[in-house]
Amino acid sequence: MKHLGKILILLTVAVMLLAGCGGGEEEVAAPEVFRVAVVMPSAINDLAFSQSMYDALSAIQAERGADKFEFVYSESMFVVDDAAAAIRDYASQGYNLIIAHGSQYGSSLQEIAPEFPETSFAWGTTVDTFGLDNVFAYEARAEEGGYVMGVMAAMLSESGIVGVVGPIETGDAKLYVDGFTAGVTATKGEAQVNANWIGSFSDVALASEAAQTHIGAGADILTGTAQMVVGAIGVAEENGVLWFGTQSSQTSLAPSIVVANQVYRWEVVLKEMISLIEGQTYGGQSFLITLENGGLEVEFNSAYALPDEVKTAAQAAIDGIVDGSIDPLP
Amino acid sequence: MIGNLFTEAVLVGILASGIRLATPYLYAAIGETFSQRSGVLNLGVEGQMLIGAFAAFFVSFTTGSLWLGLLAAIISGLLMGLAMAFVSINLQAEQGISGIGFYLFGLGLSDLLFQKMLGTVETVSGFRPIYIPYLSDIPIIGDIFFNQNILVYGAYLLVVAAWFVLNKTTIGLKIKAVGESPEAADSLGVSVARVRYFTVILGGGLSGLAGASLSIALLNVFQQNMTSGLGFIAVALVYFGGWRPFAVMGGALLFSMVNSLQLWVQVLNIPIPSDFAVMMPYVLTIIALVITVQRVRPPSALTKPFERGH
Amino acid sequence: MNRKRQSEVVSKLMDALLPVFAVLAALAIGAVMLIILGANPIEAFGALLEGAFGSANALADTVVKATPLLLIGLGICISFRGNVINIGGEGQMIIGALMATALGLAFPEWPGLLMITLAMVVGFLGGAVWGGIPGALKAYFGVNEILSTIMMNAIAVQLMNFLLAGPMIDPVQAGKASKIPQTARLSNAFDLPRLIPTRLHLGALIAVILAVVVYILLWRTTLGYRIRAVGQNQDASRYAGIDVKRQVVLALLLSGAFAGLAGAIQVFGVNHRMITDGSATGFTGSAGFNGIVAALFGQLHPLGTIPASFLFGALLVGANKLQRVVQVPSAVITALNGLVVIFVVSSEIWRRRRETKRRTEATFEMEIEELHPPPAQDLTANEEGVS
Amino acid sequence: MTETQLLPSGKPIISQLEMLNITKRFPGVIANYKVNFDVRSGEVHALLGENGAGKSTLMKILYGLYQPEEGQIKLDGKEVSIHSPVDSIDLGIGMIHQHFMLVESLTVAENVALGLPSSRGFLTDLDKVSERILELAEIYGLQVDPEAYIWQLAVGQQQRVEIIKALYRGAALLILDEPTAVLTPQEVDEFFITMRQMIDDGHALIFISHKLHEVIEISHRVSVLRDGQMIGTIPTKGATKSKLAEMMVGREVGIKKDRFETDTSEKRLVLENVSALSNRGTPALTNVTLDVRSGEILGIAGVSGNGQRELAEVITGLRPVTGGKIILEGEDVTGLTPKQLMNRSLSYIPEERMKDGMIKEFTVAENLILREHDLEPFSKNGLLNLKTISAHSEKLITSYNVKTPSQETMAKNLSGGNIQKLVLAREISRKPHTLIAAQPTRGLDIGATEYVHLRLLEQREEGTATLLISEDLDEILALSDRIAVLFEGEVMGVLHQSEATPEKLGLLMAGVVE
Repeated sequence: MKHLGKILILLTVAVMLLAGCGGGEEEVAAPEVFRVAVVMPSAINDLAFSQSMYDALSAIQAERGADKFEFVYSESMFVVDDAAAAIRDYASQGYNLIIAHGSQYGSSLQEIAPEFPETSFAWGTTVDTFGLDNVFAYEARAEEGGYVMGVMAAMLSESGIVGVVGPIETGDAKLYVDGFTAGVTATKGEAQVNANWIGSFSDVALASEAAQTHIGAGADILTGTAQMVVGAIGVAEENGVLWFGTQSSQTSLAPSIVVANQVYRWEVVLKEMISLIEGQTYGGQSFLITLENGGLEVEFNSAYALPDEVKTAAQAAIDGIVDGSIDPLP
Repeated sequence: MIGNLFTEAVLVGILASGIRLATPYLYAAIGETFSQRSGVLNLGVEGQMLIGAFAAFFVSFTTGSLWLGLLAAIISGLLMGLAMAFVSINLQAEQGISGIGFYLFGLGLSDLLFQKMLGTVETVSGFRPIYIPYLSDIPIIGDIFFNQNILVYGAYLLVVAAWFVLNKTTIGLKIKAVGESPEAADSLGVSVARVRYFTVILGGGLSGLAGASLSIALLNVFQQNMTSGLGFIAVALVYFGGWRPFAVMGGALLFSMVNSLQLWVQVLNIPIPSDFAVMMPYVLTIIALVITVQRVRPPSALTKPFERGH
Repeated sequence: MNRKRQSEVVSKLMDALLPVFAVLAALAIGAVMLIILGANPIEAFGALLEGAFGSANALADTVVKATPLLLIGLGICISFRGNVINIGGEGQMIIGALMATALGLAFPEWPGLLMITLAMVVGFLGGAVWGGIPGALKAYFGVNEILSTIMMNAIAVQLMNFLLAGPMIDPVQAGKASKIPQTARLSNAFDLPRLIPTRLHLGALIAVILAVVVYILLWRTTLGYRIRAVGQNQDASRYAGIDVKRQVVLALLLSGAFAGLAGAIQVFGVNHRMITDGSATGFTGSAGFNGIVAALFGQLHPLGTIPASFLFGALLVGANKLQRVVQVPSAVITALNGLVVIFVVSSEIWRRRRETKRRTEATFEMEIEELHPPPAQDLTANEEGVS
Repeated sequence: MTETQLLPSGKPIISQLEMLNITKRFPGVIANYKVNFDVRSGEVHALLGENGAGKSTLMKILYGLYQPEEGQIKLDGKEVSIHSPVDSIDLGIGMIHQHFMLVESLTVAENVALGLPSSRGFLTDLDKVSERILELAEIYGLQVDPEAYIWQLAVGQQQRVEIIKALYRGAALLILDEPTAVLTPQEVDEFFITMRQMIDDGHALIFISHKLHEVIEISHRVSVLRDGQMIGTIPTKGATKSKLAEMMVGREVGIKKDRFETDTSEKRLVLENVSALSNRGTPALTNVTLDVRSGEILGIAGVSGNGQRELAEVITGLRPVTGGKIILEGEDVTGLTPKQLMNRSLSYIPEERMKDGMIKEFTVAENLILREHDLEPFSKNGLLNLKTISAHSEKLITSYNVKTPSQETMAKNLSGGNIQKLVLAREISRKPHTLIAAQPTRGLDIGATEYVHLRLLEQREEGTATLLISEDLDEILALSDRIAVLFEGEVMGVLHQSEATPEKLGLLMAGVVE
């Protein structure tokens, strides 16, 4: 046993020495290429939070050209500690902008950013830049779209019962649900919004059963947030219950019952950040995507025959939120 | 407001969804029952389920045939089971750990295939609830029992079949003997390795089926890590049920009904923090174990590799 | 004699290197996967090595990753030696962290050293409670500990979600609509001291020292003696007057305590606050499970667990780097990780076989010496192998 | 006997089986070296040898459980290859293992049917199997209930199941590996009747034992193995116990130690109307009243399973009493824990040494402090004192002549005899006032048994009160000053050594009080 320990230690040292010789050749980025790295909590194809960022970066790349704009990503970084290592590593490789796409990464960023003053960091979704001049913050006013959806839901519901499936009651998800509830109650006072927080971002089966429960309780409209709701959408479709999506477009999953989606267009704020960085401003500001700046978009499903008066009411809600006459979080 | 729980609609809902939610647990746990009865602890169930779920979904999605999907799930599960069998029977690896390895492998591989072969979340039109003339029309009972899809019925038939195989067939006799006393079985010319290969591979196939029951019957989507710990609960249920198929079913039903109850608690706006509601099934499972004092002994040879003459 | 001695050394060396060969074999399959994905495996594994060992920062990350694995692995050494399977490391780590964090938040003015010491103690106790419950359930109610520890994990996660979104929430977040479920940052005075100017913190040193302590505990104290006795043979222990149930509780309790300590160290040394994404993994990084694997790689020996945790930590850290450099889906890493675990546990058989072979070969030599002299009056041939 | 002769089971007989030049090695031991052995239809061929002489290995080779490195097996003159039990069963060879090969959680019929093709294809045909079992039971006089679970059966009954299992498979040659070790004298007699009937019917039997009088009584030929080599094969007729013993051990044995008068004035251990339950909750002891005095050995005779185990456990605090009092050196100790009793100078040599007496994965030194690991001088303030422990074990290894490579050797690597010495050393070196010795020589060979007996008598002379529980009547008669007989948990009577005869005891053991 003692021998084993010694040998293992020797071996590790040997491996370390070898590694030490091999490493260290960092490529220096050509200055004209803008390089972005992003760290995300779930997979890039989650049809939700992470995908919205991936899609935004792809959109910018399509616009600027792959030779002018590069981006790399670390997905499924649900371990905060691993994310911190990734952020530091990207920073040391001289990326222009490093996006920490998840509120849980804040503490790590606060620690790492001061070590790389020439690198710009972005943190979402929040409005807090820690007072650092190389950190941008960005947030989605998810409640805005939520409110608009809520208005439509209230008008489309016959039973007056609306079900919400959420992961845990926090952040982006909470904002959306709060806005949604406000929209419903503002439109139809007696309508009831039942929320089900299933305590997980990944339990598709439980999300689906939560949707079943809502339907059993009389809901004829469902909405939900985060990547596990794909389970709930299937249930909605099977039962002919309407669905409202958020974060990314979920229409493709159930074209017959998805009414509309609130789609995040992070490219709106990313472009602003990029131009600031190119003008040597590395941070210190926070950004919002809103209905007003086009970062949030209510995308109607053309395959669903939305009654005109509902569409009109939705548009009115959008206009009201944009001009400030409606507060989506009363 | 607690009173709201005791309405007919809610009780029917809890029972019906409890029966439905128990489906994947049943397939996986019955498969695990077989392998544990023969002395092999397969902790890789979750990984096998994920692979099965993906295979079922992908094949159904591309060919349009749910039955082909089902077949694919079973075959992929069998293959995973074969690998597990080889590692734990021939290589005599520590089963608890190799199981975790298979879990991680299945988790990663299913996700990888999903990203490379599908790219995004898609849906299929899965198995629909079957209308059974008359039975489905019975009030309440019909809603609870006779408004489910074929894989749900299959799961409960499987429980009966498992009981039958374990208690009424020669292979069942061999399985039990090999799990209790491989030396005795070996001395009568029963091949311990062959029996264990059979159960572990069968367990793999059933785990694959459990995955399929999620991806093409209950949920009709595939998403990375969609089982989210379900396979581990299934293993726990085997212990809960004391390695007896009907008791395992009881455990699965209890767990899923409490899970469905907690969803109702939230939907009915009963003022309990959602976190505590989510905790309920786990707490109750422990309490159930404490009050139903366990007198059942695990199979004596569980997790012990067999080698003649040792 | 000398040659025999030499071949024995070579044979032992092979044993020690076996896990390394197994890892290489798993990586070879990983290479095939990478090629299929269109990545260059040499570049990829270069990145893995670099990510784990390539710089002071990388090495520090590896050690930081290895620290909770080692601590939990130490607890596993205790519980598995006591024949108790503790799968509850995740939950125990969370509870330990929650209790230590609560203490740190409640008394922000206390001197750093005092707080750090107390927080470690409280984390240790928190984990002990969370491990002791399934221990007592097993000892006194016969509840299978695999089952109860899995359930206790789920309960701990929900408790964390509740506390971080409610009673323990960061006052800044409490005022916001989105209410990120996190605590306030602990006072800077409570940060575990850094050992070198990287993320490497005192926790690593504590863990290594504790490995020695656990070694002493298991083989030099009556408590360790009893835990091992009960783990090997409950009947004989009972006959010898040892309170078997108490040792079962203690084994799980101590095992949980080390996981709890790992949680406290993770907060005070790395995160400095608690935050939840709803799952256990976000905080623990699956250390509760990986610690089991590390301990088994270390052959359930506290000192063997040190290099085993380090290598496992290196693999995890390096794999993340690999993902960043060659931009393959992170799923590859998970699958690879699984393969490594499978290959390493499977490789054990060759070590066992060589050991048997060594003993049998010794018997062949024996033939010449012992068969022909007049039959010994010795009553004691080796019964084990014969009857 | 002609070649076409059939057995009552309908299978052909085996006229002669030969094993030639068999050699087999294991890690650490040469189990068989160029061994020749043969057995014929209609005879009992006894295979004698001390533990570890290689008897079981030779038989496991014949049964296909081990493969020899050299040698051949011939059946009726033709060479056969036996790679697994499947082959040997096909050839008509059956084996009754020393440790029964039964699945406890299954019924008798299920155990018999295991591995056999069923008349109903993949469905079991347990009803038919049961019928056939009853038929065979009838023919060979082996009463069993096919529906009973193995764990419900007494040891003797389990053995019948083993025999039926072999007969059911058409065994013409039966290997009986120490079949009488677990039987009472009456059961042995019944068993011999069965054996005689089997040889009359044309079976060939191999009988492994180290009980010389049994070998002389039942066998036709005797072969003796020592240290893996065949010492010789002789006809039983004319062989004497001492001759056989000498062949086995390689020297003369059987020096009787003189018994000295001792002071038996003190009643050390007194049981008053003690009752207790078995593990299954049924009454195991009923109103047991006994006393053991200083300087005497009180033997407890009885058929296995009549409360002996429970008696020892009640006295040592391992099993709660449901009634009555236990008084140790004048103090009521009822309900004290094993630990507390041990600290009152009570020692215990448990019946199942491997299971209850020692820890296989612990070193010899660690096993030697199992009872006192937490007492000074072995530990202080929770820390083990390794130096003292090492010195202590060195001393015991020498004085009790334990054969072990070192005190750091795992106990599992020691022979059965040495493990018993280990337990004995641990329990006796404490200089106990009271000693409970349960089946102290079960499974030991002549030399080791002799050694244990000497040590027990030595204790007696030093004034220890010893309760000797044994199913071996010879042992009880040889050692005890007084003998109590247990039957169904009750004391049937206490006889003085001078008035005790095997016949008297046998009747009491069967529950007959004159």
